[in-house]
Amino acid sequence: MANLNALTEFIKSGNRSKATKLTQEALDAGEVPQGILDAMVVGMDVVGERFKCNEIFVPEMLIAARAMKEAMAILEPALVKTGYKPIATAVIGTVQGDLHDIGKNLVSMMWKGASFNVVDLGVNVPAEKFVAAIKEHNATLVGLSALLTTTMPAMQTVMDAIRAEDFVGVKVLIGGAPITQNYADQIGADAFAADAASAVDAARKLLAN
Amino acid sequence: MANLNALTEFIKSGNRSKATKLTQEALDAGEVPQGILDAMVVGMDVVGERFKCNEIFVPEMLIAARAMKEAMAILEPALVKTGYKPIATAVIGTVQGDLHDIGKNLVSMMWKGASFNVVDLGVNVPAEKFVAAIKEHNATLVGLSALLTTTMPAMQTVMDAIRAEDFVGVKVLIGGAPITQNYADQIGADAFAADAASAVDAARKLLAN
Amino acid sequence: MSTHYTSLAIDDPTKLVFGHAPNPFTLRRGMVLGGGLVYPEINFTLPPMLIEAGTMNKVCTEYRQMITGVLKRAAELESPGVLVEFETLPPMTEHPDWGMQIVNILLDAMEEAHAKDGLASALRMTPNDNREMVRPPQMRSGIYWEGMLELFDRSAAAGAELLSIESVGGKELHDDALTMGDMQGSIFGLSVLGARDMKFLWTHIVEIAKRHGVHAAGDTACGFGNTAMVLAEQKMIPRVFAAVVRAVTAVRSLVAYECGAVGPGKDCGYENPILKAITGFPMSMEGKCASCAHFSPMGNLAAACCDTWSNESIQNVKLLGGMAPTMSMEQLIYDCRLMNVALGEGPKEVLKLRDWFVASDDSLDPQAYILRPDCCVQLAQAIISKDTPYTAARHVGLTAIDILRQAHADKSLKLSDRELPWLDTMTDTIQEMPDDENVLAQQVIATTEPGRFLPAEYGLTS
Amino acid sequence: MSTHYTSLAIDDPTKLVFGHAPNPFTLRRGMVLGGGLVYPEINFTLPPMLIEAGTMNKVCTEYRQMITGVLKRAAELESPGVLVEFETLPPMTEHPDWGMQIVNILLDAMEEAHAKDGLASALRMTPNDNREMVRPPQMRSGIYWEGMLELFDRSAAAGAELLSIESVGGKELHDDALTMGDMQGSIFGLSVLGARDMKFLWTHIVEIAKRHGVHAAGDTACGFGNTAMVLAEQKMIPRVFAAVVRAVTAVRSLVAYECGAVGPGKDCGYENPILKAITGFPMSMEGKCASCAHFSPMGNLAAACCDTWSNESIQNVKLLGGMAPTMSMEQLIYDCRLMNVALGEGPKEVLKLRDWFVASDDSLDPQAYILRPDCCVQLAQAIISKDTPYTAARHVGLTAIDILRQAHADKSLKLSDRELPWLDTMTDTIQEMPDDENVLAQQVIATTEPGRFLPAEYGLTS
Ligand SMILES: [Zn+2]
Ligand SMILES: [Zn+2]
Ligand SMILES: [Zn+2]
Repeated sequence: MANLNALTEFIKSGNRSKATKLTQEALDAGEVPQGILDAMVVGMDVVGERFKCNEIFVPEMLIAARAMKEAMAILEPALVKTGYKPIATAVIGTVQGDLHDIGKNLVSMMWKGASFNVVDLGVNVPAEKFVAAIKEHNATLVGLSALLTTTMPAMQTVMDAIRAEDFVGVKVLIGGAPITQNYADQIGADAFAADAASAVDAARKLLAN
Repeated sequence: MANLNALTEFIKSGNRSKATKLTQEALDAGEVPQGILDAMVVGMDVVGERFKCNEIFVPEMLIAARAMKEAMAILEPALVKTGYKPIATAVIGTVQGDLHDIGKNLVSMMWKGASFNVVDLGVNVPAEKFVAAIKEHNATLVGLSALLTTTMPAMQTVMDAIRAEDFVGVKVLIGGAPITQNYADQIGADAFAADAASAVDAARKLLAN
Repeated sequence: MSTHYTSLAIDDPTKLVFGHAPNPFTLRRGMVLGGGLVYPEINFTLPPMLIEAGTMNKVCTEYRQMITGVLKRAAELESPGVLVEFETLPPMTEHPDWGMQIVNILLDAMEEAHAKDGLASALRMTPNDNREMVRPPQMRSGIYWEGMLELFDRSAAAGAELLSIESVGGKELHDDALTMGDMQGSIFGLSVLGARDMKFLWTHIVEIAKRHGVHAAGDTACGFGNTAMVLAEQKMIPRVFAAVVRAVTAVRSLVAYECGAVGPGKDCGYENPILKAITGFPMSMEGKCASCAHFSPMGNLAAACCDTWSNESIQNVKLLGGMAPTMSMEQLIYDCRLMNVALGEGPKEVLKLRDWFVASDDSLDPQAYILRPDCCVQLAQAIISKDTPYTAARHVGLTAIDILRQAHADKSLKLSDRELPWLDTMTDTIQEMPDDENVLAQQVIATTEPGRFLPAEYGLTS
Repeated sequence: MSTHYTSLAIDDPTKLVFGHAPNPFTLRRGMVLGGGLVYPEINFTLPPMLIEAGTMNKVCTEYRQMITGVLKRAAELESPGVLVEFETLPPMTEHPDWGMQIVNILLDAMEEAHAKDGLASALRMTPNDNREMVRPPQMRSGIYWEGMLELFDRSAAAGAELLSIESVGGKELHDDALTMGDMQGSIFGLSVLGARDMKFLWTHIVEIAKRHGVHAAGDTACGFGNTAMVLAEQKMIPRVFAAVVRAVTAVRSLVAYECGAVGPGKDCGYENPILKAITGFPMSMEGKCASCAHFSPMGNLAAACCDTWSNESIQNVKLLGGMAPTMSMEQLIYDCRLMNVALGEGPKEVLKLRDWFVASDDSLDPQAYILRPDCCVQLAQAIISKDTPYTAARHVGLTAIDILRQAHADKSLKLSDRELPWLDTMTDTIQEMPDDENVLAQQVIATTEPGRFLPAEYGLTS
């Protein structure tokens, strides 16, 4: 078990080479893949907490996420063999007419750190593309971002397109500078995240329901 | 005809005693009551224009309105005999929960100056009272005022109560600091006046439709 | 047990400055009002929404969001302290339980910000004056009176350190006086009805404050002087008329201090510098940062003598950068920083910045002009030279008119042609008023339609 | 035909002040930018709403209401002039006809306010940079490029006197550099990609301006420096990182002036004081009045060297006192009045107020500190001492780090413990970068996933 604690530490410090090495060693030693994954997720959770408490900055968090991503690449084949499925598949994008990515990218990265499977559609994404991606990837979580007040209405369009399908259990979370809880209520989105950091908790809460 | 021009002038200058005296003289001389009324209205229109052009202040306008009101008291019996009806009867009030009168009082006064028959219900007026007054006075124009953002929703309540009745041709004009054209559209009011001065034109426009 | 001021706490205009008051005092978390620093005073309110039992959860969420946002920003910008004003909306005074729910939300957040970030703050509690909810207003008893007093009492017990109100006694006649340009009506509303009501009301507020060891802060003639200012900005009434009304409002607002209030006078009392000269208590002021609530012709000049600097009130709506109250908080903090830099450099520098604030606005509008520190001392002197609010009101009104006439003559103030005749009209009106306020009162009672106001509620017999 | 600056227009920090620029110029209605007065610069935008053919009537109504409201208030407050900025939203650049509809509404209202109230004003036209609408961005041709140029051309012909843009060349890599805390990526995005793009773009803008006899004003590294500032305010990235990015942005924004722009640099370019020291052109700045659009740690300090004073952008929403853009207008005018009072009293007084603005903010945040006038001159010197944007960027970055390190050492700047290690990290990174930008470019091209950016669009071969 000792090496899994170390794996947690390497994820926390963002040490890619040691994290990947240790993941391979753990697999070779016959550790249960889910146990290895849990050790990584604990590390990312600590990193997320530290960020929330203003102890570290985004770059430190991204470095940890990058270490986790590389270690996951090693772990994944073994995980999949055990029948493992990611907690959720999320589709994320900035709505049509809008060009802003930073917020969306941060959420995308943090969701990956929380071991969601994330499909990032980029910016200026039309409603049809969201719907198609939900179908294609069996997504249960959708993240919509808009930074312009003039593209907020495009969120409504996406919501309408999603609700027009017979998706079961698809939850939509929206965010971006001009967005409010009121607006989320108004267009029928399931949740609103005030910033990237709170998007993980918000998503987990949604998926738990 | 000369004395009617003078009447217009006395209304403009707010000379109560001369305006009332001249009205009586015109009646005694057999002038058509409608003609006398028109002379007064022309005076008030000029006063309204001057106000709009920032040539005079509200007090000067109110003094003219007071002169007109007193002259009207003399003219009215004769007018009524000719079958005259005021252009419109208006019901006006500040909505429930709200205490502000100044704006409402100014509109009320200006509508009187435009020779509308105005029923002022005061402040903190519940929806039922508006509906009852419209029925009682056969009003075709309703003015709603609110200064608090927390009493704006009471306008919606009044609108709903009015629309629930089968009134024909009742037009509703709303105003007050927090009110916008968008809000008027949203609650189904017929018009919005940004200030007391524009409430006359707005009302005339509504009634002309 | 009321004081009658017969001398000025500040008779030298160069001593009437921001950040320093002759009678400063300290709040529980260490902020010293009038003691050498200007603090931001933030006020915020709901966006358009209903307040009723069923919406109180939403109401509380809004207030929680607002207070958290503004305190967070204040801590980030390292404000030396924040005064938070909670000005209730009518249903919150009518139902003190609702008001108290919000009071506790605010106090909890302030406590948390103090514990977590070391941010000092204090709460000014301002129940709105519901007594005019019935017409004619019932001033001294009834459910509105009782709800208001209960809210004062409970919020002081809960931890609100400053008690204030925008009292409305006399407003039921004053509104019409404003739109009619009736200076006699204005003086009657302010110095006869208003002053009598304030004496009754503030005796009660001071008693509540004493009971809880908190401070009776001060009142404002908002519904009078600021209504006049807004009407003047809308070109409805002459600016000189609004300026003279402002001078007269000082007589009315002074009554709170005569009853035992200690400041800071409420933010929207633009008459406060006059009261600072008389009483020496710290004063709150608002100017350019209050343009979210109303425009004014003295956005900088209003800062000349402030001890806290306020935004008046802003709704919780979203702007591009975040919620509007947080925007206001940031603006106030930067304005205060500038004043505090000057305060840190000494009296000469304070005077320089103060004079720049004054020079920014004084020549362009009579309402700004009469609030120059030198004019404030002159007006304060006029007020204390008389024995009663009514005589003081007439005297300060005439003094204000003289100041404006002189300023126009020596070209230090620009007055438009259509304003000028009003100076003479107002002088005539004030001079022709009866010397005895009871004579005036009987005249007013006789000529006012019954049901407009209740003389007995002002201790007047008809 | 581009200039390369090798000396400073202002090398004495006491000459780097608000209201005066060594190279002022006069607009058509007589406003002199940098000639002794600070003018308000107002920018406003739509509330949440769609922009499409079917809503253009509503869009026009909003703009008509906004421009009428702000000009009315400016006239009432007797502003000596107003700069109006129209920053388009993407559909208005994509459909130049829509953009022009609004341009004409603005110009008509400005003409009317001039005729009726004698209010001087001028329009700054800022088409948003749509080129990143496709990914990877196509920088030098295509519908977005053409729409943007058409809008510049037609608005200049219609009467817009100042042409600006927030250009985005290099942003497609810079965003990630910011979130990764990657100083090499930031310098590459700004001084290799950004500077190359600006040279291409501004050569075109200057040509358009010349053709219509109007002024190419300036650019801003908004999407770079202000993104960094906002991320730092949200505690996402270190403040010292954002401060160094800001210093480097000056290298990029300078390119506009090298191509023939004459100022005023765009409001949100907090790097503008550095550029004023280099070029001597007037600059627009924004600070506390821009908190409607974003918070900042330099609400007062940003005013130190401004020639116009801006609110960045505010939406047309209703607040208690009126529409939000009118609120901004009033606030800006009062801030300008204060500066203009000091300007009226002479250089010593200007310097005093400027130093107060600086002292208000400089010790609390590294982003504020490096924009002290003395630091700006030092950074400007670092920039002009090098021959290419890339070498200047590295040098100014190191200079900024040195300034911060020194300020922290002598306790004139407070840096938190978790910020400090970043100074060394950044130094190491910059020192280890290749001396030849082409070597770096090839490295970046080799290690960046294809499709993130198009080297050829920046004149780079891969
Ligand atoms: Zn008030
Ligand atoms: Zn910008
Ligand atoms: Zn901008």
